[in-house]
Amino acid sequence: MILTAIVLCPLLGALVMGIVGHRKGADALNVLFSFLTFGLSLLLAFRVFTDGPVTGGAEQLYSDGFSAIFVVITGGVGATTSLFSLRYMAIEKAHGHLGAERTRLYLALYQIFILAMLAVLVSNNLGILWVSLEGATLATVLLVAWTRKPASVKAAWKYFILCGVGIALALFGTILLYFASEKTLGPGGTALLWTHLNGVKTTLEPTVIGLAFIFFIVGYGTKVGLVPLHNWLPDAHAEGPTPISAVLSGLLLNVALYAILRIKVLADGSLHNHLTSRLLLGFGLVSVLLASLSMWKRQDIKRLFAYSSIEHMGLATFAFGLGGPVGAFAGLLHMTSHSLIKSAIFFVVGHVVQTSGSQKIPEIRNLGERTPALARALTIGGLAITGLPPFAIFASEFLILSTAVSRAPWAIPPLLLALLITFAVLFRRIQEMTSASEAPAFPSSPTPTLTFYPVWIHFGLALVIGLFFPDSLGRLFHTALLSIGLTHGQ
Amino acid sequence: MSPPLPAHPFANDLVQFLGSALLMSAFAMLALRRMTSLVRIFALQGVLLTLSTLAVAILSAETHLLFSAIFTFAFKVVLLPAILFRLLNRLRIQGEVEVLVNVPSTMVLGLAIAVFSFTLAGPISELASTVSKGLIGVGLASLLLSFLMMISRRKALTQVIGFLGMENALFFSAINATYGMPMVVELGVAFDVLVGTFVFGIFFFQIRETFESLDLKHMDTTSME
Amino acid sequence: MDVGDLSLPSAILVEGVQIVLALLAAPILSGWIGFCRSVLSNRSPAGILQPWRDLVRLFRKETIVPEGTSFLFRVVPFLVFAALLSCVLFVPALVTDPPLAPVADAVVLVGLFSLARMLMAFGAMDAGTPFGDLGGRREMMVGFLAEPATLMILFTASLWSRSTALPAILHSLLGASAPFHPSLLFALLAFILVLLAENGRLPIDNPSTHLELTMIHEAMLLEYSGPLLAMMEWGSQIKLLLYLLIGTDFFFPAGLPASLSPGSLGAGLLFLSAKLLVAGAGIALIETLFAKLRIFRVPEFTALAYLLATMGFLIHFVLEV
Amino acid sequence: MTPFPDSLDTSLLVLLAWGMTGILGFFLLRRSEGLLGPLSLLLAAGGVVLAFSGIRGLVRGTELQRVLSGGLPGLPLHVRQDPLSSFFLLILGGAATGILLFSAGYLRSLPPPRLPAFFLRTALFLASMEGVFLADDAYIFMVFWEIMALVSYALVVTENDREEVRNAGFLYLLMAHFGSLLILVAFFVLATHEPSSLSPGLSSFTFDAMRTSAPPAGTALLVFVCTLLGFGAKAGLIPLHVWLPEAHPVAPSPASALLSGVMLKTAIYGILRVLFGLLGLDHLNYAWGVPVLLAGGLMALFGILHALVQSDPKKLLAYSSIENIGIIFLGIGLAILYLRSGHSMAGEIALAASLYHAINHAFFKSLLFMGAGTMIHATGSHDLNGMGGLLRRMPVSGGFVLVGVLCIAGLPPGNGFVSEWLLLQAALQAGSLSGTLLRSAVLLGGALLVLASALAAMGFVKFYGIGYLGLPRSEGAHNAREVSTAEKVGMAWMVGGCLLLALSPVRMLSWIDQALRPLTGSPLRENAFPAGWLWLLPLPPRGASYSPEILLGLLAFLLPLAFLLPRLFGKSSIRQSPVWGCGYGTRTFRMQDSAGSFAQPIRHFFANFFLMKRHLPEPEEKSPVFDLTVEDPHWAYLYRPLLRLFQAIATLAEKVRSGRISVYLVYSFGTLIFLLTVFRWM
Repeated sequence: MILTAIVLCPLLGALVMGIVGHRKGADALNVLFSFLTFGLSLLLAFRVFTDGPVTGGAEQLYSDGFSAIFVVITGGVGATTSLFSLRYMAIEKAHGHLGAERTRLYLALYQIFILAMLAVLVSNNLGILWVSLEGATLATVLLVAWTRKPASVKAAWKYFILCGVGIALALFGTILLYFASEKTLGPGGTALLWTHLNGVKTTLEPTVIGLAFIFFIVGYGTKVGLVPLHNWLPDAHAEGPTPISAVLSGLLLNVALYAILRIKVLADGSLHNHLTSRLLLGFGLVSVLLASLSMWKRQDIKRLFAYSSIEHMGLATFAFGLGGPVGAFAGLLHMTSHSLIKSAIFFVVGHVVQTSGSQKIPEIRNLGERTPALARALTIGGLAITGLPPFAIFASEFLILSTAVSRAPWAIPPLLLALLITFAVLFRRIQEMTSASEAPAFPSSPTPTLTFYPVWIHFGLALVIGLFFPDSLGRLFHTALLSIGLTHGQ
Repeated sequence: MSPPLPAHPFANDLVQFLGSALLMSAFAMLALRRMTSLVRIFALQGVLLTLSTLAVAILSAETHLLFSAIFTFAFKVVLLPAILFRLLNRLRIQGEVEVLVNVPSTMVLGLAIAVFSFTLAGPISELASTVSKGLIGVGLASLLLSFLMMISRRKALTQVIGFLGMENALFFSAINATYGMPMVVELGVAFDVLVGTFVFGIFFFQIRETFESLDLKHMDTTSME
Repeated sequence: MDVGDLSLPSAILVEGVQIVLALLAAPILSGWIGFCRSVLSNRSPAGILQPWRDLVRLFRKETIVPEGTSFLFRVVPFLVFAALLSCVLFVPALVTDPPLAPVADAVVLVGLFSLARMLMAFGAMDAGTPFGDLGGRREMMVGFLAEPATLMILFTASLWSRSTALPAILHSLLGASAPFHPSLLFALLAFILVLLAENGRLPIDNPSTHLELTMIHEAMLLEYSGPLLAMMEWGSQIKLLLYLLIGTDFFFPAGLPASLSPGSLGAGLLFLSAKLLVAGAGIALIETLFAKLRIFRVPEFTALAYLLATMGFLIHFVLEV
Repeated sequence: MTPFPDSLDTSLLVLLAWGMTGILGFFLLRRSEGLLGPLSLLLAAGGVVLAFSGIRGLVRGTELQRVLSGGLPGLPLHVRQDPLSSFFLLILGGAATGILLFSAGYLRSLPPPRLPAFFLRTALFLASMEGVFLADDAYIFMVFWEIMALVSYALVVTENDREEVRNAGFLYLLMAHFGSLLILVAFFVLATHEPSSLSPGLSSFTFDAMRTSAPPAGTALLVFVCTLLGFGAKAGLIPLHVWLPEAHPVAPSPASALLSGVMLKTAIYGILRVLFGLLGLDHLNYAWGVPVLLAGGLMALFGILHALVQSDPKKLLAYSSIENIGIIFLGIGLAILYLRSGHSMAGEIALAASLYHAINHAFFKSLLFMGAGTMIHATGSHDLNGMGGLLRRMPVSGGFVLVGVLCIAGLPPGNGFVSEWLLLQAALQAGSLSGTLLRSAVLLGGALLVLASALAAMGFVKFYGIGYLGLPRSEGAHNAREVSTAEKVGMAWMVGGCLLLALSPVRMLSWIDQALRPLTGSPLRENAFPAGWLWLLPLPPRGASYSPEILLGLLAFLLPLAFLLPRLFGKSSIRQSPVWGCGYGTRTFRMQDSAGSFAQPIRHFFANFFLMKRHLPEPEEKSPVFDLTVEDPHWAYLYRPLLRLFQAIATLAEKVRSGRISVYLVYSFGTLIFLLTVFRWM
């Protein structure tokens, strides 16, 4: 049924890519598969929101409103990214950077990556969730190292080791959880199923759960990119191929945070104290602050936006730490809008880098004259990501701050400061890159129009969310949060 | 709930012994410097795991543990060490691993960590309904020790071994805390570890061909700005 | 609040008389000051009517306009003259409340003065000569402190009536129980300083020389000639008269007739001329006693006036309320 | 139902029309620039309509509300046009019309490729400002507020190929962002109780909800401070003003006119709206008036002093905007002080005066910026020292500018004088206050106001005297030409506005009273104008009175008299002749005062307001040159140190990224151990 299908589709895609990935037109096939997955995810979401949560695969697969939203995001951004990488790869080929074999590897891994993330989202079994997240890591490690440049190999290695260790810690957390749950649910299959755990969460042993949650947040937090566990993130974003940076920022971080939130619900049920909320608040705030400070000295455009991803993940974490209906809503909204906008930005950045032949900001100049479309898109993206209206991130930040004022007033000054610094740095850099200046003149290459559809689609959605937030979508989010009980905060 | 166990002091002692042996091996990893011996220790850990799995399986009459015991043996005693040795030969890595922190202080640190994890796991072990009290502490301790080893060594391969050591510790605590995870999970975990190892392998050759050495100090110089 | 409590014809009569008298008396007053000065400095005086003679002569001369000037240069003298002359209508001179007084209060008066000053500066700068600019600059420099000082003085005087309408101030001062207010003393000192500064008198400026380095007012008029110059001169004489009128109103209000009976009017006129003569003599005395200040000291001089006025202001609240 | 839409609908229609026209024009102008004229006319028509809708709202004193779809779930778009909004809509519409007419002619000089974008930005800018005036909930207010900031930034950096333009724009946007963050906080604090659930939810962010909120004193103070600083950043409140003299001059002149003339008023609107409208008068403390009052006074003084030493006409005007905003702040401070200590009349007058000054400033400052634009076009120089003698060459526009100069200098019978007069009348009521300290504060404020306006007179003598009078100081100035008809019309519109404001103060005040009554509740109208439309008598019965109409009439009667007087003494001929050069050869323009030397007395007297770097020529220098740079001290003493501080912190943050995997592992390890310890033992 639908859940199995949604997992099988990318799996099939991966197999096909593995077989014919080196042929001509395989990338088109890749796009096809990705959009198929997207369609399925929409179908799933429709099912979930019309007649409640869906379970399948002998209870191993499960999807409620909360996961459905992420499934849709993953499917959608995955699809648009495949569209983008179509063009991106073509240019790379034109520059003679890669051969057919590498393309096959890329396409197959891409599908596997999508598969792993979807598996994380729809798996009911926390063990399987762990396995899939690890799988996603492995897939992306190879994708980051994909260009074989020394820098990218280093980045991938760093990514691999840090996230591997983190994931291992998360596994220990899972063991502890199992250890606590099998007393009530008995040994065997059901004791790791989220649905069952959620039923008995109040009876779980608090000390064990608390311990487990710490291991979880340190483990999965590494993948979310929470400071100080974030150090793999900038390199991995900067050195991998740009489509991968887009999905890393746009999807993987979300998925990891999703996992933490699932656990948080259980932990809150058993702990009856503010431990989880406080951890999230702390990690979130530290991440926002350090990320904004680190952006100041960045000279590499992709690293710059990688740090902005850290900042926004921190904000979302902070929002869920605040809790309460508005806080959680804001967090969810923030994750959604971030993955929309940030992935679009990376699309643009990819072409900026390709047309400028460098990732170094000082070497990227005159975009306004060379490629006006890119310059416009980059500027809009910068404004959107720094939380200026009428884009979605403004809405979410509006809500986050408003909740913080009543719930964590002490956090307001540092937050505002961080937001201001981020705005200043990002906007300044973009201004330098776009506006005309006496810089080494590059050949003004024609900007690929096809790739702009994804960009404008994303920005358009962000705009709609920011200006005319559809009430239906609002209710969707609300039911999603209710469905896993994130709405009642501390 | 697990079935009530017949009082079986010998069995308990056995499990306890195996646990402490595992802890010893973790310490040994911290102390040792030769690559090959590290791999051997790793294989030894595999053996210990297999034994303890068997013991627990017999004690708790959990049949699936038998499978996982066999599996563990095949995987952690035969397959992985084989791969590692092969890598060692192929990449011609031998001799000393220079450490970032000198061994004695590492040992002291490790001791502190062991104590820490015991105290931490104390209240939890009380809840354990399984044969072996306090083995969670052992598991946690060896987990953190392997972590410490990853930190304190410089060669890429040592980090890998540390990583696998962590896996072992996790597996161990899973077995002893809860008679093992559900089968699917264990299979999945094992699969991941396997893939991970292959990825390591791929990496070594990439690193090799890009840096002519597996020394991490090349990897450290990040090409930021 | 139409034209006071007088009937329209008599109102027009009063204002008409006031204007005509002002037009006639202004040159005579400065003539009187010159007379006193020369007497005090043992020179043979030129006679009180001398300014009138000058004016008439100037009016007969032909007008010479510097090349390259705009129409503004020619219009300015008349604008200035009109602005200053209009003030005459608002200042109580013959009666305590002249019919048109409600049109403009003390603030408006000061505003009109500075309007005149600004226009004068424009005229001077339009000539495009170094002296014109120099004069305009210095005039504005004197102005930017003298004007606030003037306002402060008016405020101090207006503190009893809580109103800057001149008649109101006058009544409140006339009706004031205490004959003597310390705040008013400060105000008086300040007023004297301002009066000297605003009307280009020693020790700020010397109306009777064209010494390049020190002149202010004369520098602005340097390029004017004939009738234009005459209008300027006449205007500034009227300004001096106005200042003295305001001074007498505030500090020596006694003897201003409230009614319009010919007798009281005549008495008022006598009183007024007596006061003006004394004041003029006083100015002459000061001018003979003091030496010209260096131009850079001028702001300090005006600042002193400003401070005195503000002091009077505060003192009123400390001591008198 | 009225036959045609009520004022709110009209305004919304205008908003829509402006946006549409902008987008339309963006595409049409790409085809042909010839369409600029009609398109600008279209926008200007919108301005007229808007002004009328504002007047309607003021005359009827109506409060209209709508809830449009959109916004956040549970927080649809609320819009509202109450008299206060109407008043500011009147400002916007009135000023915008003239500026648009002007730009129809002026923009022809813009390089054609830039024209469409500029037109679009202008239209959006107008629309967003109108949105700010109409917004009735925090979210949509902030949305319009930020859009306004963005679009105005885009206007500022129109010529973005120049470094200083980019920097100015960036500085501006940064300051704006800082301000809006503070405003956000103010709103959040006002929306005290957190919405319980989403579906009705968030409703506490509507202004209606905020009006009812009753925060405790401490919270009220927080709101007060955030509001003042937040909107102050936009209004150029010292020390947040540094962007203003950088950003306003570099924009094309119509944009500068909009920025200075209209956009600054949005900040004033915001302050009034939040402090008096949302927070409510009852939650203000009279003592808070004092800092506002003094800040306003100092702003006025500081602004005009720095205006005096500028030699770029547009910079001069920008600094003078700081002065005028300072005057407005002064009025607001006085109002808070009086209203909260029970002198409603005086307070009302002070507030009315500052609103009056707001609309006055909108008109004459826009006029002057247009003038500066024409000067720069005619001479091709951005420096007063490259101008001069323009009145002779462009008499019409020069005449218009002269009117503006007399008005902004606060001289009777101009419109600037009316507002300052009212403000002084309010300040004079200090006697009715209790406590010497308060009185002295108020009087000090009054004194500063007078000083500032006297200095303003000097500043604009410099502006006009050096720019328009005397001999041309450059080739460009020598060949200057009169401006196009469209530009004349635009400037004439502004002059007309100034005259109307100057000559019908009573009518204007009654409207302002309409606008203020909902905020202060104290009726000015009943007893303010007992003497009818001719007499401005704010404080009856024996209070001071002023009648600009009669005054102008008298002047108009005396001027011909003055012309006739010389005829009494016989007629005289007029002859042109060269000036006597004191025996030297011909006089050159270099003999005139330069812009710098004219301000020398000021620099000398107020030396400690400036940061001056003098370079005096050495005796043996080959080509001796004296040069002097005057800088705003806030840079050296506030902003640069702040920047250095942040850079230091950032460098500190860099230390985290050692780039060594082992170190990163230590981070993770440490975090884990730390958390476990905390969990176990706390």
